[in-house]
Amino acid sequence: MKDVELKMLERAKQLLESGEVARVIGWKKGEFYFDPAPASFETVEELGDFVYNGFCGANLSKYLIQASKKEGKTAIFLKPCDSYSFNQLVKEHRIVRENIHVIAIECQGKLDIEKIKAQGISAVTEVEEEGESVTVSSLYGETKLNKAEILLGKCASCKGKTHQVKDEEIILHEMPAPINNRFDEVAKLEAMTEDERFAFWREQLQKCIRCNACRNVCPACSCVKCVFDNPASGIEAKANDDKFEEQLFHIIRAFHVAGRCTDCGECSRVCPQNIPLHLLNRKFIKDIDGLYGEFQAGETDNGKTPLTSYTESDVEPNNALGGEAK
Amino acid sequence: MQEVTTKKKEFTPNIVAFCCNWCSYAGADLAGSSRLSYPANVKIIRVPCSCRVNPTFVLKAFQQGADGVILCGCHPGDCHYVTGNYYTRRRMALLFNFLNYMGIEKERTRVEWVSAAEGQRFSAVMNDFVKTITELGENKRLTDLRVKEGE
Amino acid sequence: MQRIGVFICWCGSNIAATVDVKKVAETIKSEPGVVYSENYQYMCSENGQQLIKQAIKEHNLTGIVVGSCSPRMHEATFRKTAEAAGLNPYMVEIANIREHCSWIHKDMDEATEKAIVLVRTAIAKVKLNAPLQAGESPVVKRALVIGGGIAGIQAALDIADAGFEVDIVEKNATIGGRMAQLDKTFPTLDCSACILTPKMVDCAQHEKIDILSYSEVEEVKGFVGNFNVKIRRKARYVDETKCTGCKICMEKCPSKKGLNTFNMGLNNRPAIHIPFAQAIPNVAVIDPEQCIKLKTGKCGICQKFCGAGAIDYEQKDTFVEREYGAIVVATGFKPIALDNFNEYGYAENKDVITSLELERLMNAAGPTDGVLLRPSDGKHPKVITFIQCVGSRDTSGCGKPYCSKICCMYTAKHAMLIREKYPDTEVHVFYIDVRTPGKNYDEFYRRAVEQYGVDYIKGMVGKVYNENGKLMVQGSNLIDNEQITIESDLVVLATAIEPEPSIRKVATLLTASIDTNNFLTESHAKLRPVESPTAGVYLAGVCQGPKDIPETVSQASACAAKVIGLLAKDKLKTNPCVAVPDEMMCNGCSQCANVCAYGAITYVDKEFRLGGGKTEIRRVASVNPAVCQGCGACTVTCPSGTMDLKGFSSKQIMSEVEAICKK
Amino acid sequence: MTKEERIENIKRISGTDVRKCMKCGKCSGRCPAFKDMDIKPHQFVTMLGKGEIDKLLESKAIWNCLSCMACVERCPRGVAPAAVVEAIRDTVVRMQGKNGIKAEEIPPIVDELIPQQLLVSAYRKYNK
Amino acid sequence: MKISYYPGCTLKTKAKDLDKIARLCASVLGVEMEEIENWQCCGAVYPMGTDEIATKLSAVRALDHAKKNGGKLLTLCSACHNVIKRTNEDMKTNKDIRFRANNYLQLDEPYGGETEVLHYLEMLKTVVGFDNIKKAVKNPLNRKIGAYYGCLLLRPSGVMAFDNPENPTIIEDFIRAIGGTPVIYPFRNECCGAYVALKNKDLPKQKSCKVLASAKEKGAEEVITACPLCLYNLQVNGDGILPVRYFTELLAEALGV
Repeated sequence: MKDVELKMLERAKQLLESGEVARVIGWKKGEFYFDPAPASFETVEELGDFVYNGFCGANLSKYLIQASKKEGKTAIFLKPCDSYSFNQLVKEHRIVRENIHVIAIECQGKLDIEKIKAQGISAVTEVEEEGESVTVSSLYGETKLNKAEILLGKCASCKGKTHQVKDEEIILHEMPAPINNRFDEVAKLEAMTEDERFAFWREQLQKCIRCNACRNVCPACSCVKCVFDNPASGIEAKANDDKFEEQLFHIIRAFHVAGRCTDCGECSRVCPQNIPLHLLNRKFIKDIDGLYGEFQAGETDNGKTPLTSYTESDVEPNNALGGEAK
Repeated sequence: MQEVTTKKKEFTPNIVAFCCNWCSYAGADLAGSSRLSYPANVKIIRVPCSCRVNPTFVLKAFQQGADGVILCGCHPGDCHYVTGNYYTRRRMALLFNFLNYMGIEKERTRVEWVSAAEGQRFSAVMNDFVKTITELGENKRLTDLRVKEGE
Repeated sequence: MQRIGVFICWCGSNIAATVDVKKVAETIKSEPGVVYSENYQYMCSENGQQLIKQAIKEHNLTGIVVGSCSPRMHEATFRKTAEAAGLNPYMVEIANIREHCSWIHKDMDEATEKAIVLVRTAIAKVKLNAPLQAGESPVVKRALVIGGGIAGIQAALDIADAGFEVDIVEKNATIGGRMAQLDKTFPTLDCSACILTPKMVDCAQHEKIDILSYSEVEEVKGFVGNFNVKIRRKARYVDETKCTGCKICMEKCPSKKGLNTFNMGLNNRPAIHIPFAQAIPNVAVIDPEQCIKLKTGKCGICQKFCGAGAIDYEQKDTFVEREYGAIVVATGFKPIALDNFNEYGYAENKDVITSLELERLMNAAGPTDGVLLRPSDGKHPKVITFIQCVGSRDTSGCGKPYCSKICCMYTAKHAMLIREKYPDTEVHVFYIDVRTPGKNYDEFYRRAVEQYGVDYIKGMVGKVYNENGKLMVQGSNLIDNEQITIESDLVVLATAIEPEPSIRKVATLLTASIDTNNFLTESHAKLRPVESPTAGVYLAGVCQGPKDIPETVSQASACAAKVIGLLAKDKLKTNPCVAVPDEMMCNGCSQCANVCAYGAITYVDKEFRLGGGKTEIRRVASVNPAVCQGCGACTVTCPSGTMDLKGFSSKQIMSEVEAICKK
Repeated sequence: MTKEERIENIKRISGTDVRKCMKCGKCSGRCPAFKDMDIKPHQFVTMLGKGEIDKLLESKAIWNCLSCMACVERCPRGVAPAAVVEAIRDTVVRMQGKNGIKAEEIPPIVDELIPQQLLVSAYRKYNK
Repeated sequence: MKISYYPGCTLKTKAKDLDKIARLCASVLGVEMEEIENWQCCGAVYPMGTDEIATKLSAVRALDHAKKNGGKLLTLCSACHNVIKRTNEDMKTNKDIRFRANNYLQLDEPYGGETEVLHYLEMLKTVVGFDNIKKAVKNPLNRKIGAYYGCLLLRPSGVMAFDNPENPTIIEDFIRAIGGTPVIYPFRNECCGAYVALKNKDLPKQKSCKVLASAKEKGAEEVITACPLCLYNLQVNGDGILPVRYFTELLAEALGV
């Protein structure tokens, strides 16, 4: 991974120095090794803080909404899964494609610090990834962990190594194959009784503190102004007044991103309450696939979404239960 | 008829029906002029097209204490606005499936296509829906608890 | 503060017998915002309306609710009433306490209680109503007719006769269309040319009609009353203004081996040609694929001989842009290709022909000068077998699922004409059903059987093959439960018809909706059969569905009536209940435009002020109120709630929901 | 099995929707074995539709249908008359003692040239 | 190039020579036909009954074997081709049959119609190419030859997708490639009488005579076919109107094998 980081840094320098781009969007060092943050670098000096390691899970594409409107070109590093969001945003005219230089970068699956901590390791100082195993160095020594166990939730159902868009690439090693298990948890919930499902979501959603982290990170939630902040919508609400509104918020959010959500998994990654929000979006994705044919948002940067198209023989809503046309 | 022996007032559900102006609302009018009865707890809201019904309206109805929500529109292919109800069909199939995924009874939500000529059908659909919801009982899961306070 | 007036109608005993109207009016008095509440026997009567008007004035009402019959009945009435009293007509809401209440309930308490809820719901809505103004848009007093067949010709003549300018855009070199190819027409058997060509001439001579032949619609912008259309005038390599139609070029042209498409390819024509004798305009055209000069640069014979100096090998496509108030689509049809029906041996046997080819073989101006000679050897066929439903009513995927409607009649016509002209000819017709609804139609078909002795066989043909120079037609005779083989000299296939393929492009340009068979969709199958759902676009002829000449002409005249009605207006009132975006919130994501069936939504780049003196340019939706029909599909697609619908705003519907649900 | 159940069963085995038939007779117009069919292809479809299976189960046509698929190929409505014939034949041969050919009948009719394929296919068609 | 090959019953018994010739020709043309292990008879007729399952299993076994060995399955006999191709379509598109067949066979990985079924003629056309055959021909057959397609290669066309069901061209193209002149005649896609020949000689006689008479009328000197049963019917029940041969025999003759 270190070689990838060096190569990225080198390329970022070239691009800024030559004036080809006015800024580079990537990650910069955080307070700790495990909390790098998205950042925009405008000078070579600023690149001193540049970092790309196993904790750079953040999807950077949403930052382009602002960046692409600025003077000069913006270069951005996109992992395979981020490239879907990029396309989706181009499709929705939220970013100006011509102003962007996409550098497709290698990703071996990103790590979840919470899962590492859960293994009893704290004060992580460095992580060495080697195939299926990971060596975690901390102030208290080195531990070898099985990578599969400490992957971010979203990386445990990786969409695979194909970038949907790129202007150039920095890929030095073979990347992992797709893991086609993303509907397993949804199916598990579907198999429950209504009561069990209600109890499950009740328990999960009542943890919601309406911090809006999910909304802020979501590349599909890119509205200039959210419907929940729109007084004309009739559902304007600043905070949860009661238990219903927690549900209302998440139901509407999931519906609004249905057919547009690329399943990047950022919502669950950033949720401070660890609510498995991706399971809401994946239900829509699963039903769309089952009822209207497979669709992956962000596979292309044009065309209609399943909710803005139809066929004359679509399934009737009353017969659609289970998400498969009867 | 058997007397109801329980003291508790029998549960009469509160039903919101969204009807498109061109077909289903006219179908409801025809049910009326043909004197085809259905329970008084069905209240109709007129919308230009079933595609005007936002999921937020459905949720709002439940939040405010509705026990069942039904959408009625022109039959697919007959939409006054050509394609409106095709979008409704997809939206509501996904939304209702999703609500069920959240643990909401599937029977509480329904979409029916009723043409302006189908007064009979309108009445039958409403009778059936009220029956279903009555059997299902009160909506407790999607209600803003404050709405029903003081009952 | 809102001042709402409520008027509860008895509708005689229609409402009052089941709903305690006085109680309703009384109860409602205490609703917040209600300053006046009254009941009356017939609100829609002169006196009732007077009562409303007075109350509006006396109590300075800002909005009214009428509890009465369905709004589909009297909403318009009460809106006018309000307007007469100086209240904006859109500040009126109707509570339907008759069809939705008194008529379906028997219990007075129950019905009264429901009526109160319904009135409250209407009050909740009217409080959020905003005065709306129906917009106006000017009307360009000129019509465009796309397609110059009999449908287009009829529509154009009717519109022009009413005094409006009309342009006919025809993609071929002449107007006339399919009808010009026909020999005789059913059910009266008059000659097609005799009734069509005078109309073509009328078109050419009409001072209000401009024929743009050899032209195609390239681009359409605008909306009802204000279409802006770009038309491609294809290079015909002949100056239309100079050509006299003398045809000397046709004689001299050395490249004579082009298929004569007007004669369905049954004979040849020169590279430079006038499609047929009565063509309008009577101007030559050069087929660039066939012309030696245009392909190799060597020749130029026609130019040498043209006395008028009309030949111009350098001609290029040109474009004209014109404004129209209304558009009539009359693009017509073509017979389907028979690639999927090789069992009838069309490809292998010259003497298996389509009905349209037969028309040319029987036409006095056709390749055989009207003498029925079969294509293979030019001999008189003695046994002719017709096969109906070739490709029609076919759901297997090979053909068309619909009935082509005209084949039963024209096959009867062909059979009859052949028996009339050549009585020694044996004529057989395989049919599934004979469909002849229409005035004098069944009589016509029966004449073929009874008077002319045409042999109608109920059954379908399974195979046509050549054996010893004869066409063997093997099929079933269902009445006798037999399989029969008829030795024939000529086989005629009543080929299904389909919309002219260019319809797809035209439909896209006009955002006119089209069905799975490529027929244009009408606004309402019964009540608005000649209008496209796209306002200002009208449909005539087979582009909307299979039909024969009388029906086509009727529909074309109906279109013309609609167009005249539109063009007679100086301004169009638009429905004010249209979608409206809040630009401040719009993301410009295009989702709303994706679901708009009318193409009413476009996007513009707008500059917005950000804090600190900065500005930002954003792509935002813009709704054309003249085009928007107010369905609301966009409002739900919009994630941020930018799109709202006037008269049915989210807040209004939410408040109705609340009023109903509140216990 | 009641008659109704048997009718339903035959419809199910045939996998074809007999109601789609528009009675054009194209199948019978094409059938190469028409003369050897005591009940004609189109009649198989209409009779099954009407539930008249007794006659179908007794018909000789089920042994003479060539399964050449010409009727299936030609049908403008996507109906498969040959599949109806096969469903009837299947129903018959699945009944005890109703096989179309008995093992002992075969040796005398086999000649030098008969290919395996003929024996196998005839046996598959006629027997269960 | 190696292709998995399914010979079928007839070509392993009565018509061994045809199998041998086909393999020889293929190897001359650069294709190695690798007979799949333990193949079982396909049943010779496709069972149309929707509840048939056991009668489809041998085809599925062969298909599954081919899936693991190159993904293509070559057939030489039209009947095998018809049965295997239609069964393959079932496995691809019919959920019920797929489930029941897989449930029965318990393969390591369920079979879902992945294999491509290729008739020898298709192999000649797409893998070898008729132009290459033309180049390889040593003895061009200067004869007028009628192609007899029969039923099994063409119908039902939706599934077989072999050629235009009423106006096929592949065998004519083949005839041209080996130097012959194809004769088009209307009965080339009519049934020869098929399996009915076992019980009822009259029907196949009528049908076969009609086919050959039609070919003769249009000028054919000889008829070729790709189905052993058609070959039998035309030869035995065709009244000797014209000589009938298997298409690979002519290929061998032309290639000088």
